[in-house]
Amino acid sequence: MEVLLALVIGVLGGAGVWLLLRQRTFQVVMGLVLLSYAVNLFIFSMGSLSIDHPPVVTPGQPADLHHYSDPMPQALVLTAIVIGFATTALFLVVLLAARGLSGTDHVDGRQDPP
Amino acid sequence: MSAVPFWVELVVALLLVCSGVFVVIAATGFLRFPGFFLRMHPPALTYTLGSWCVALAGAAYFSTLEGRLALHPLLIPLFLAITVPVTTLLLARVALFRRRRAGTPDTPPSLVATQSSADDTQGPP
Amino acid sequence: MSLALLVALPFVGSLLAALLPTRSRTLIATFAGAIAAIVSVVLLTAFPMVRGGGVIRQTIHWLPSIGLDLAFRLDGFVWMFAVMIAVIGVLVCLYARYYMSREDPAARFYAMLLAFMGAMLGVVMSGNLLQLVVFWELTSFASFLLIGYWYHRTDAQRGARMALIVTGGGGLCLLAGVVLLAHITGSFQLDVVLQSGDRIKAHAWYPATLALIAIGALTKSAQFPFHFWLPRAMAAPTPVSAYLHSATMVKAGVFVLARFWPVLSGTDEWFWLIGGAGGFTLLLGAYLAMFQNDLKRLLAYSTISHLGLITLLLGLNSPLAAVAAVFHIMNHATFKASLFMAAGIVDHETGTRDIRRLNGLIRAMPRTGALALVATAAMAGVPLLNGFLSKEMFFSETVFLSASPIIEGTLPVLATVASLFAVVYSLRFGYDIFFGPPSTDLPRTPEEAPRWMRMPILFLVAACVIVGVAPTFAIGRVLDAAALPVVGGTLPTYSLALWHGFNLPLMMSLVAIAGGVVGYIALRAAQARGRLELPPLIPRWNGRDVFEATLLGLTRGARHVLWACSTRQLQPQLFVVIATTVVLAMLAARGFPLTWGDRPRLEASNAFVVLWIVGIVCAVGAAATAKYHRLVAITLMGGAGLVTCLTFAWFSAPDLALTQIVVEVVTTTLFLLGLRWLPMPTRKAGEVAPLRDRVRRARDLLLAVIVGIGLATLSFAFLTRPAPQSISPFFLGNALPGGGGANVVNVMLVDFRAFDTLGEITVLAAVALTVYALLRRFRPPAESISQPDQQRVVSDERATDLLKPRRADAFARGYLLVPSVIARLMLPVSLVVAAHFFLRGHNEPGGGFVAGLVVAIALLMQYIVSGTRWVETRTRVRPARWIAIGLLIGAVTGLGAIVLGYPFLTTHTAHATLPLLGEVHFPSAAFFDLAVLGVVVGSTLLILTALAHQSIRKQAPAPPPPAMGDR
Amino acid sequence: MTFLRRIVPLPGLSLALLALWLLLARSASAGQLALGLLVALAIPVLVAKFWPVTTRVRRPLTILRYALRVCGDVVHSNLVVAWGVVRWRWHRPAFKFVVIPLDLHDPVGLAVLSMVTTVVPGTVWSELAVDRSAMLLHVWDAPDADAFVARYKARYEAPLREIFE
Amino acid sequence: MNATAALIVLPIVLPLLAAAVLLLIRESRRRLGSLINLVATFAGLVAAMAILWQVNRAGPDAIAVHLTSNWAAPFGIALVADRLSALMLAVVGVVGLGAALSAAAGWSRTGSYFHPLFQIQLMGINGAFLTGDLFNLFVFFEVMLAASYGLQLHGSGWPRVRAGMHYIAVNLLASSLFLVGLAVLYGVMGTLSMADVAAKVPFVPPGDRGLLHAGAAILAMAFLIKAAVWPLNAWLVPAYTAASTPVAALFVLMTKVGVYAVVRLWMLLFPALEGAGTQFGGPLLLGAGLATLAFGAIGVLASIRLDRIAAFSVIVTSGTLLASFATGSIAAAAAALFYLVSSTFAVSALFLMVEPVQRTRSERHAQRPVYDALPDEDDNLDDQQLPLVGRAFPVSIAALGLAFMACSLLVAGLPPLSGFLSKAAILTAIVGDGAGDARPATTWILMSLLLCSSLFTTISLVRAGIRHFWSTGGRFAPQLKLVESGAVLVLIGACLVLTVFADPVLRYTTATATYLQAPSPYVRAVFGTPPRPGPTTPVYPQIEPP
Amino acid sequence: MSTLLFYAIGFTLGCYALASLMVLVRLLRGPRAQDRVFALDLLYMHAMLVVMVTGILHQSDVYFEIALLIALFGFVSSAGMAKFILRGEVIE
Ligand code: NA
Ligand code: NA
Repeated sequence: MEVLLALVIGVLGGAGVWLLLRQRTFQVVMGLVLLSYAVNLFIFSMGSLSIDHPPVVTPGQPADLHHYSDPMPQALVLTAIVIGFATTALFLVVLLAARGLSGTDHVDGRQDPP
Repeated sequence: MSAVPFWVELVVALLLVCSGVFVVIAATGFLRFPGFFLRMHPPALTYTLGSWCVALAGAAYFSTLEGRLALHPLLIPLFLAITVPVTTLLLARVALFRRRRAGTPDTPPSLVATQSSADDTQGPP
Repeated sequence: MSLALLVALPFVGSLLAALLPTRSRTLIATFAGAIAAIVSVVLLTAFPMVRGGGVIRQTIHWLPSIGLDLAFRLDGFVWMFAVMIAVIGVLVCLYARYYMSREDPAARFYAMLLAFMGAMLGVVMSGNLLQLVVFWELTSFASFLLIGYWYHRTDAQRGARMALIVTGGGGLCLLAGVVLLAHITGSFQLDVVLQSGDRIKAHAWYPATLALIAIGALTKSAQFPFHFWLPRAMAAPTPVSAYLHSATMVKAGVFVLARFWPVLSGTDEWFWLIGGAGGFTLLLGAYLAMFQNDLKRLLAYSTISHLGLITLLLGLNSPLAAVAAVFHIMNHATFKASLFMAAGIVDHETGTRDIRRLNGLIRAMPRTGALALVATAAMAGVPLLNGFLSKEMFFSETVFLSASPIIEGTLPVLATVASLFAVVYSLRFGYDIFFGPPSTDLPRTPEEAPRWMRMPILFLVAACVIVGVAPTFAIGRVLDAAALPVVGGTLPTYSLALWHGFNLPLMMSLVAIAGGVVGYIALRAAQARGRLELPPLIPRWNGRDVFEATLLGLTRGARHVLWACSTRQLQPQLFVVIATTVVLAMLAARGFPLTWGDRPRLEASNAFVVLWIVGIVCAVGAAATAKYHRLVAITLMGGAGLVTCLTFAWFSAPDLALTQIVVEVVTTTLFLLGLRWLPMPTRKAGEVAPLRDRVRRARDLLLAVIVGIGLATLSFAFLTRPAPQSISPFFLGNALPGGGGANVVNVMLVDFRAFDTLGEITVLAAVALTVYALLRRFRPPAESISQPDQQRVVSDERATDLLKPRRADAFARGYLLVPSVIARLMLPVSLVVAAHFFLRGHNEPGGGFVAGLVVAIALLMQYIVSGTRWVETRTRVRPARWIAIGLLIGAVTGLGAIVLGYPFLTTHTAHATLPLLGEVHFPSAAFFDLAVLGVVVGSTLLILTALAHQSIRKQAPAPPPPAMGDR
Repeated sequence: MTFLRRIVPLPGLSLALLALWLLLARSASAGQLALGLLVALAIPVLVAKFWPVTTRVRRPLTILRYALRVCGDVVHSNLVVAWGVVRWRWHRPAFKFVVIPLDLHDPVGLAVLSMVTTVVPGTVWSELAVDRSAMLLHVWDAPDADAFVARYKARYEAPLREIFE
Repeated sequence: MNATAALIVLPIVLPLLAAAVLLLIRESRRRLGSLINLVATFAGLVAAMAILWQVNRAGPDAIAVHLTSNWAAPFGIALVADRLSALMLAVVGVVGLGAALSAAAGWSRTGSYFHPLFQIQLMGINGAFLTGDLFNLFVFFEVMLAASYGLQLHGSGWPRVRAGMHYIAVNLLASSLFLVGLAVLYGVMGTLSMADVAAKVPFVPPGDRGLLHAGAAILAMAFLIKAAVWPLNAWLVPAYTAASTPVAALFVLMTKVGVYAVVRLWMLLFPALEGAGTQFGGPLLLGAGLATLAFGAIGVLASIRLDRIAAFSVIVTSGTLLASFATGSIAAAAAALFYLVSSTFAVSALFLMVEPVQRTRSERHAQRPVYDALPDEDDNLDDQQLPLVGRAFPVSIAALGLAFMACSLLVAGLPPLSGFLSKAAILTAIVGDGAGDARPATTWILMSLLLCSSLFTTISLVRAGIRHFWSTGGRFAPQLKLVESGAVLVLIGACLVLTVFADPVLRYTTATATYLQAPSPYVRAVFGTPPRPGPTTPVYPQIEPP
Repeated sequence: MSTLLFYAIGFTLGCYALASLMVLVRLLRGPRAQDRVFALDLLYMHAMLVVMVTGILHQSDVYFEIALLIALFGFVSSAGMAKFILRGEVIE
């Protein structure tokens, strides 16, 4: 399980980085989304993953990380998801504006050869 | 938390297996069938029995488990029934639109045309 | 006597002068002259106090932490300089009153002149080396502004810039040198430094220190190789040239050399560096001066040469020479200032400064001419004038110096030759313009200058004569007092007598004068034949060209470096960032082997293995298709997001799964909304990427793979490690008793870490506002302005159900009829679900964020199926207001706690017992969650509707339909 | 009465929302009832302008019978289609497009019809005439199109006309 | 809760409230918006000054801690105002006021929602300086950045959008790095409170140290990008030059946030890490600082346009700061802090002057400089001369010119203003330190780079000044509004104050630099602040000491 | 929980995963955009089912809400895509 989860994070991150380095704005924004998935999962993976231990307090259970999964990374990821969503939206709109102003969807506004 | 009697578990297990089987059959059909409209039929299995079985299983299981009527899983098939048409309607319309545009044979003519004169059902110029 | 006040007085005067009416030159000149006169008088009265090694000190603390105090210090040497500055200042003020034209803005001129005077007084009176640098640079600025007084002329602009860069840059070197000196001696105090000569010379940094200070001094005194700026500075008004560029500012360099003479001189380095520069400049300046046709420029080169003489004297490592240097500083100031003033009168009266055009002026202006001729003679070193005396001292130094045979042999020759050249250029100045047939083609008809304009010259020339005739009487005590500090407290025996007998120095003088006359006649003859217009033997390039070319080359070089070390493209930037991160992380972790932990592995689930494979395929697929198949890429991205959501759900993070799924929906919609304005790219048939692109792709792929492996490795390392000594158990333990909620994640968001959430919703708000503002100015790409292709082919509305939902009918029509009904049926359901998530959030997964997004999606769905107009005639969503109210609630909730005496955002729970319902707990965190909800709804809707509004904003008329139906 | 109307503009909806609330809350405690009432009363007021049901819905019994019939058909059709998928290699069903002339014009009725059509496997709602006079279905297995149309109209459309018109 | 502790939320909450109020009033009420913006910014300045005063008064280790949500460290998010934070807050206050004044001159009108975004930007910057929690630092970075994206794009247009796109892309990547680094730190130490991190670092087992170092390096990358360290700074110049005047002035603060974060991280992590391996950080940071300084200086020299000069000056500042801090000398760090304050004001003022100065010219865009073609050999002075009669400067140009001169002196670090004082202090410190130093070469390099940057800046600014104020062509006396003059005046005035009261300032920064040597006072203060007993009593579980 | 139910759940989850894999193939193969959108919609369904079954597996109610959200809003993205393909814009 761990190997595969690590692999998922790696592939998402690698795909994100690959897209980030492309020259079309749309590719870049897709890269940002994939990278944010990777980063969110990465943060999440710090919190000693466990199955069936949601951090919802049940009376009678000892309050430790053996009986609940770590709420801290979850709180962090929650914030990160929201911020990632916001920034993705922003970047998307910026690339739309850039497309409109420059007439091309190259990240540097370079015109494509005809 | 009360223990769940075996017969309930058996029913739940059967329902779940049933759901799994239907879902796999649906996916098989979706994967194998030629033509978009034909492919639209099997997923209905997933939307209906596939989810109904799980919802029933959940309702049965949690009702027994918690010792009170737990009908909330049934909300899910209900909501599905309401919302799924939107996607399928639109997608079917998409397929029709694109087939008509491309002039694919065996595409039914526009519905308006069936109501008015046959002249309207011309092919592309 | 307050030295600080004395220095401050001209600055105050400068400020006041700037405020006087700019064209009232008499008033301003009187005012400025009065200031200078006050300073002069005060200084003159102070002479008894500085005689015989007396020193006046005053210290004001400024920045003692680094040893920078305003320390003022007046000894004999400084006194001589200060008097020179003040007295010549008075004369220049008077002279300039007549020199400047009625239209010249006098306020600016005198303000800057006074500021310069203050700065120059500051330089000489500084008792602190850093303070010296401060005033030093101030003189550079004053000089810059004064040279650029007639700023509309390009020569003024260039001259000013060159002067500033050379002397200012030299000042920076001086700063460095001073800092080193202070490090060696432990203090910036001049008194301390002057006591530490041996220590300085013994220190390993002595050569560097010397070099840096020398650069500072040589640049300021226009010594080779920095001499080129001074001739260009002649673009300044002549009073400025007389004051700054002959008498005072350029002497700041030799002042510093003389100041440090006791502690820095006496070494070979000093001799070669200072003496070498001085000697060469002496010769070069004189040589170049001979060939100048411009009066002021001739004087400028002469100044360079004389400064070279002073520098050489200081460089000779002989106390007697140092005394001679001090003497020559005075002498040069008097005759050169008067010569400049005379040149200014000539220029003023005739309209030209070209020696070749000026002839026989003695008839038109006999008095000025006479004064100028006396001063010229002093410059040439004619006996009975002050110039002769210091030159004789110089000659005898060169003759009696004991050094290596080569130097002993060449130095007298050099001195004689330089002196010969001086005679030649003096003759050119004196004879060429005042004698011969009067010129007839001058721009103006020359007349005698006004009397008061001549007065300053008369005063200076008189000084030349008096000193020349009766040196001991006139200047002996002053020279003693001035030279004493320079040579370090022990004055060598010297004699100021006119006649030392018929000795070698006198021979050299005579040779120089005779040779000079001969040389002058030869030069005149050659120039009459059109030869020797430009100095021979000197390479065509000169210092000025080198300077300009260096500056240009520097700038061009800088541009090239910039071009090579930076980029305006995004891809290399991102590549560098990522690659640097990888390298840095590896470097940082170097030396610590990476080990896997021994945490019990998670139980395997085959289903999840398969699902993760689905996720991986989706991610790779999205990466592969994002260029040409955007919709496919969005779909695949949705798949990857779904798998992420499932992972959260599987690993006990229901809140994350909830949030991820709603965010996923909104993000997809957002992308689709955006896709409308991104025309579809098409792959060109048979397109083969050029090699460079393929190489880059391979490189990027490599980096992507490395990053992937790195992330995977890091996460695997943590996945296999046992949980750290985390602070999390505290949250688990306190969520219910302290935070009043069972859902620990939500309690963290609204209580433990509510501050984060406050920031997070602010981010959301800021982004939404930005998006809105940006889209207000949105200009769609040309090919997207018209209706999409799909709509154009079906624009005949009677024939199809594919209608635009543009009218606010009761129902959408056509293909959207059923979806719109369904969406509207779902609206109340969604709101109930939102309320459900909102209220349960504290105890179960949910909360304000999810609830907000549910509301937003429900409304969004209405927009999709019913169209913008339809929705907005039914309800006015004011997203900005939602955001504002949300933020306000958040901030006020937080501040409420402060009002109650608790820290910001402290949660309070109200307990109430209501009939029927029993005890009700109402935590203030619920308010905070309400803030989250408001901002989320507002922001999401603001972003989405701003995008959606683009479609109705740009409704271009459709071209005629090609066919009916779906065609 | 008018006062009650104003407070509870859509009583049916309010009732349904209350039920939904209680289901979601998984509790029928007094507190949840109160909250549910609050929600069920407030939300209809908020969404009144959006609420699509304009006609009065009658005949609860018909609704129930209709629902049960649809459920039965769903199970049956599921088996049919599943079987069809399984034996796809050996047997092809008679799939085709069928145009159904419509008598039902109420938008909500049509929406319900579309739900039913979608829910019952073997039929795909493909197009609705802009004047709501006909619809196009893609049918999984309809050897006889006319018979299918007749059965479809009788079984699914007619009860809806009763309910909504 | 004492008064200071209550005070330190104000720099964050005031702007937030102001932003909310600004969103509520109609966009058409420009004057009211400007007024609210100004009042809020000024109130922020007053609050910052009060905090500075309190912190300074209370002694060398004075630290005010505010436990938000009333949870003790390390569980809640603590706001910590120590000497460093207080100083930075004051800087933000002054620069903010300058930028707000400039915005009031009409800049806010070129787009929507300028004022709310402006306030949110202030909130983000202040928050970043105050927070004592790493993740909260991330959040405030994001607040600051989100607002900065909006402000940078304010007014739209292709240059802004293009530069903004690059700026946003790089910073989004940086944010991802921040998160990854943060996660690793949490994974190793199980905490996010800065004080707790500092306390726990020495006890990290050897097996985890590699991860810790990698995490810290990744985290540092995020900060170094913000600090515009070469080669991670290509985004800066286009973004800052494309931004509108008040925005560019405000942005000068943002690189300081990056520098601050580096210093903070350094203070918390490095004392403990140093034993583990001196190769970690120090020389790298020094090298990066030197490279940045060199790059900035070269950029300044290569620049013709005033805004580019200002933007590269920002980079010069960053390089100087990082290199000075990395020398490890207290005196150098103290001088660098002084330099930070002075150069921030100065460069900010320079940005504020860019547009008014350009207004004096008839052409919109800069000409090629005069020296590009070498002048002819010794052209005779009688020819080509314009009459030797001076021209008077109109009052507005004279005022602008004076301000420009002051700015130039400050930015170039020339006497007699605070720019010089701080640079001289740095020089003195590094030379004093370099004597016993094991790497005198870097001392010499740093020294020469510092002097070169001054020289290059002088060259460039003189060139620009001549072009703008001494131009021979058509020149207009620009209409200067009172508020925009006030904006420049505030910043230059602040520098004059720094010049006159240089000693108290340097004493303050020296105390700060001394304090930054060890994290213990910080840790003690944060952990020593109890939550106020009140509505809830926390249950402290037994956490075994590591 | 009995072994029977445990294995039944394992089987069911496996079925869903297998089905997802098949749907993924369709998603990648297309051939038309509507196929892919439909495939995504099905993936959402599978995810929802997985979550529901996981809830039964863990005897936990917290998973229900996730499934509820997918059931309620999973269609929005696919509907949006469909509308986009059909009309070229999502909101008119
Ligand atoms: Na169906
Ligand atoms: Na700008």
